[in-house]
Amino acid sequence: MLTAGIDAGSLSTKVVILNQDKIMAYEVLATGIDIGAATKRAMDNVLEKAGISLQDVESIGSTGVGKKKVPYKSVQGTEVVCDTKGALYFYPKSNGVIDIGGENCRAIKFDAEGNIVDFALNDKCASGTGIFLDAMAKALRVKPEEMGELSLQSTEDIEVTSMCSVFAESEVVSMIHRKVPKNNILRGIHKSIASRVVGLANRILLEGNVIIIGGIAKNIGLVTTLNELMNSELTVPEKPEVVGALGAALLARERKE
Amino acid sequence: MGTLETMKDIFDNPNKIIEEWKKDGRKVVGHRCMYVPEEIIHAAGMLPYPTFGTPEPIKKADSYFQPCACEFVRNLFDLALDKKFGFLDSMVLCNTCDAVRHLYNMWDTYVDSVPCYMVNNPQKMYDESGFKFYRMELEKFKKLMEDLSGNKITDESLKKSIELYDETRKLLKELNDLRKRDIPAISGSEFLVTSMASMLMPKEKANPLLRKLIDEVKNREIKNADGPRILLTGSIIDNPTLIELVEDMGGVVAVDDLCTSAKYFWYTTKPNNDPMDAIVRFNLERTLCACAHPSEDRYDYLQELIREFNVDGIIYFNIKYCHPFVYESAIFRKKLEEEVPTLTLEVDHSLSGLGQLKTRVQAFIEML
Amino acid sequence: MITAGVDVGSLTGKTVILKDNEILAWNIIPTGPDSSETAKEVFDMTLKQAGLTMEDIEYIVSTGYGRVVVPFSNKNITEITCHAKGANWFFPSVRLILDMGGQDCKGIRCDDTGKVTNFAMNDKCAAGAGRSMEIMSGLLDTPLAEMGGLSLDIKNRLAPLSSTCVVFARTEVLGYLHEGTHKNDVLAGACEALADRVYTLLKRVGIEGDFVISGGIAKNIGVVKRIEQKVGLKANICFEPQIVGALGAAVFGRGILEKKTAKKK
Amino acid sequence: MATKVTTPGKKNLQTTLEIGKAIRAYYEGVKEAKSAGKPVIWSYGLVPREIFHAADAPVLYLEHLPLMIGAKQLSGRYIQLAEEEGFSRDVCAFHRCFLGCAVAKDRDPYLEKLFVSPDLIIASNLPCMSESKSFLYAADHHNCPYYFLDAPINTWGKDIPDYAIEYFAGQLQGAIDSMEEHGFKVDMDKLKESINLTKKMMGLWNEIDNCRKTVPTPMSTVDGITAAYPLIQLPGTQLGVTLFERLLEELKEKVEKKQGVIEDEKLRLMWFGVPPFYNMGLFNYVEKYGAVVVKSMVEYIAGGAFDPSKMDPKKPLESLAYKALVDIVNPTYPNMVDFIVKAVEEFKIDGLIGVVKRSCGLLPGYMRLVKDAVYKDKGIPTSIFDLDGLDIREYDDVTSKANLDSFVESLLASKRRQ
Repeated sequence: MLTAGIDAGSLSTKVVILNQDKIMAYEVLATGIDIGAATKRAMDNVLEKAGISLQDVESIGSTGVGKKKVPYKSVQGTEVVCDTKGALYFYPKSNGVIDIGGENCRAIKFDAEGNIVDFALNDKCASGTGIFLDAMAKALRVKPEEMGELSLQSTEDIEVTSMCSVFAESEVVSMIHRKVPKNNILRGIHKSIASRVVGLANRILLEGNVIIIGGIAKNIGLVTTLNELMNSELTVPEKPEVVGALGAALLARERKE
Repeated sequence: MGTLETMKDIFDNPNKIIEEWKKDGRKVVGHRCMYVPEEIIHAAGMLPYPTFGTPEPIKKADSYFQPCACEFVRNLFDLALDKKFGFLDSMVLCNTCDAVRHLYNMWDTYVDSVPCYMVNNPQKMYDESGFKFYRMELEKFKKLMEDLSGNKITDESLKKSIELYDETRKLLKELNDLRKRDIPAISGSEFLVTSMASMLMPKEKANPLLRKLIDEVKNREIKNADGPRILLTGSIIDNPTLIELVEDMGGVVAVDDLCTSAKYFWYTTKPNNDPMDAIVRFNLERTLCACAHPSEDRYDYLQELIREFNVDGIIYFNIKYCHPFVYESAIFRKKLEEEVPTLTLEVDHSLSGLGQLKTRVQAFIEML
Repeated sequence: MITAGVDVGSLTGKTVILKDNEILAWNIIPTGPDSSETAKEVFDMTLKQAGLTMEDIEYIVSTGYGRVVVPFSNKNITEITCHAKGANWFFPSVRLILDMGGQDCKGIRCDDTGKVTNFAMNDKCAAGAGRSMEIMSGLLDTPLAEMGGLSLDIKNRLAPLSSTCVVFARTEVLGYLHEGTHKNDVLAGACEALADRVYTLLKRVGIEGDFVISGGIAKNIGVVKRIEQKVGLKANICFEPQIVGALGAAVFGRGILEKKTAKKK
Repeated sequence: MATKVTTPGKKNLQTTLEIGKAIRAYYEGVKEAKSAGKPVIWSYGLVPREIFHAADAPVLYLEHLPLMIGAKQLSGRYIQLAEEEGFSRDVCAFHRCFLGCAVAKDRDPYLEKLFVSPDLIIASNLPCMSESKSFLYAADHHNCPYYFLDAPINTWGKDIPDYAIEYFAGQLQGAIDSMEEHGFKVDMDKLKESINLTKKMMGLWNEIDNCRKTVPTPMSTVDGITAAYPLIQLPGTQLGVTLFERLLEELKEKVEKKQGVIEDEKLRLMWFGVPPFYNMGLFNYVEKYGAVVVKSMVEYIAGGAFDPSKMDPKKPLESLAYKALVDIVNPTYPNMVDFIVKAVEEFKIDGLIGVVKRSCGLLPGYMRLVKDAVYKDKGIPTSIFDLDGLDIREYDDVTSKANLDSFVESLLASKRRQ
């Protein structure tokens, strides 16, 4: 039974093909201006990777802010439900999931049977985590993927205090002008994002085994800092950015049965 | 070590004072805002401890508060959650702004290590019926302090405490008056550290130190005092960094109407054979706090400061979301600017974004 | 008498060399990560252009975001004061100046000698006022220079961007784009929103007398037109609005030198 | 100003339409009084209205004005006007909006129909700092006299001590004296009579609430906010009583016929925080899931701790003082949080929605207290997210609806499991 899951985010679009219990293929690309076109492009790529055609797919699930603009007939689910299904698929024993996406982060707590108990969204003033990291990569002339490792080689703990990404940007720019070493600035940036995520998790008293998903979860620097600040056990799945799309596929399959 | 250095040492590590005071089992009562009478706490043999914040970013408090509450209060709550106020035997708040009311709600619910109490006070000054209301609240507060300390508060012990605290206020005012001269005897940042250290210390220790300091600096003249003379006002500033910033930019901080300086010592208690009534009138026959009414009084008080310290410019440092001062600076702006240029700045209590602040302060000083 | 002004902004570094009240040479380059490097680079370029060496310059004033880290300047003055002096040099009758750099947006009032009498800057939440254009340019992949013109050619209806918070404005723009709103209409919305912000700032400082716009924003015709319409005043813009700060700094240098030589006499 | 995609709330009760007419009629009356040269008062939401009705004084309520022009999506423009006067975006959107209206030179026609300049301002510090300070600017701008009522915060919980009631009663007497200095005549007998009428209205409102507690609920918050108007503006008047009597009749009928706001009512929600006045359609949005917003915090005045027996016509000022001080909105927390926990149980609520207005002074410290208390007591979840109920410039329809979807879906899922 082949199902597809689409996560049409405002910054990146992710599509996953699920075959029984294995992810056959997945595709991640920038949403850009037109959600419909981006989804279609991502779907075509993933079908090609999986070596199948659209007719072979029995059902399609969609989630994310652009789920209503997906050019296919699909079962629509909210991010909270799809993140939970996706996380439980990998780790049935987990207690919660934290989704750090480009624009917002979400913390979700579920009980032993996987029912959602509580969830919390970041305040508007603390949004823009992904965009903030990209802007910082540009300002520090560093490739986004390397930011994580570099932040771990810091010599001194400095504070990026402002919660709002616009103020934090001006704070970092002034640090650059003051010739603060790059790694220390990166450490400060990652600590400020990590403490925001921890604040979110504390709002719903999230503990135990927590899965970190979303595009930013691949940043080793952030996950390490989170481990320092949170006393719960954190795991990052292999392909953290497609867990939402996987959840949508699982949702579609459930509705089909 | 000169007295200024002693003050700086006490300001930097108040825990020394706490350890010394608690050595033989005496208690410490934390308080926040000016309507909690320190004299009553002192008369019961306990140390009134003004809870100041630290310029660190908020960690745990933002899981309880929405971030649109004043950062100073969130910082205090953060410290309370971290048990940094664990040495307090009780925390006493009063009825000033929304954020302090939230602090009472949050502390009472989530901080079980230190009990919290709220003194209810009127926000309308010079009102006889308000004196009656406040007197009833202070009687209850006095009883609470007696139960906490196990000592009886008599008229004599209260009168002695009032005298002691008035002495500190007179000395701080005398020291502050040394800044009226063309070349002030003490800089703004030095004065803030001294004033806060005196508020932290037991007054028995503070008064002799202040007398010694006044002698030391009587004919001292601070360096680079040729810049414009600035009056600082606005939300509470419990860290000299902001004042140093203004001084580095060439401004002379001649006077600061802050909760941690002038507001604490500007008035003294009027003689009165009923000490409780003296305390009631001391607190309610003045409009110093921006939450209180009539606010025209605060305008006249600022005019008095402008004249006495011949001020060239006013700077409002408003902590973000500090509603009392955000309203006051907007309401007074047109009237104040007829006499003296006024600059209103938004600051973070955790002192982030100082780069932009420097540009604004330097431009203001270049303008004067 | 030859003096120079170096304006190191968060986005661009500028230098102006002034010889007896005439502009001898000027340059603008993008600011690198190290602002003192940028200052040196743009200064040496301009020296070469004017055929002078460092010794020929009698007084150097630095201004802008990185003014304190310019190693070779004799004095640093804020960009607010310099923009007032510079605007006054170009248009002596000016009383109201709007300057929008990368970091902040400033409304300045000055007297007939170019001395600042009052100023207001954007509050923290609108801190990104200057940067919002840069972010919009990235989002809509339209070069900064073209944004103004396109924003005046509205296709069907201006897409209003209401929030002053830059982060939130991003989500609003993405929302419009995903609904297929034409790029020009979104650009028009962005310029209108910025003009609103600027108008609020100028109202706080008081709108009177001749009006000058300086800084990068003066090149965005879309914003300038909308500000003029709201403020009800024609905006005087000099041939290169981005060097007004550096020029003001150089003029200050001249004033300081004149005072020094007068005192010596 | 921002023309965002918004939909008006769908009302389903006849009486609420009548109450809407009564509101418009009231403001026309104020307009006529002003043009006839009679003095007009500006006052605030929680100043006891009975003292104005006892003097037949025309009053403009300064929270109600922004609410009404907010519903017409006009709030953005006036809020910007206040910011131009120098008021920061961190202070309450209601008060910025009202200040914008107060200083505006060319008002929209809709606002022009409501707006009159003041001859006397009666303000209080109940419940937050904006109430206590913003009127000073308006008084200065219109150079109009004002009287400030100092209401002590409620540090005592359910029973307010006599010395506090005596203090606030004294303040009310001061307000009455100030009114009489400025051309108003307060008829004390009428004031005493109004205490009975207020008591009756509170009784009727409790009965209306009981109807709303039945499953399915005959009335949702969309009607509730307009229906609460008499509580805020017409307490102590016969008109208020008749309007509530008619509303109660209509609701009783609906309860008998088991006629709910929606057919198969699956979820009962409660709203905590300022509702989106410019997009009341958001309440109807959740109805597609079979969810209805049964009650919101704005529809409570005095609230659960209020004990009608304490309203004594012989002592009108003391009664009004008691009612104001025991109100759930008067900080500090025990009253408000205990009351919400009780309401969640009585109204059989499945989920609480908490919205945060960034510029609010009163609520940023309550969200977590309410969320923990409701969860600890009844296991009912609360979802908290950003929504400025008045400043339309900050509204993001997609995110707000996504948040509601997520919360309602998780509630439905947990309900299916029970």
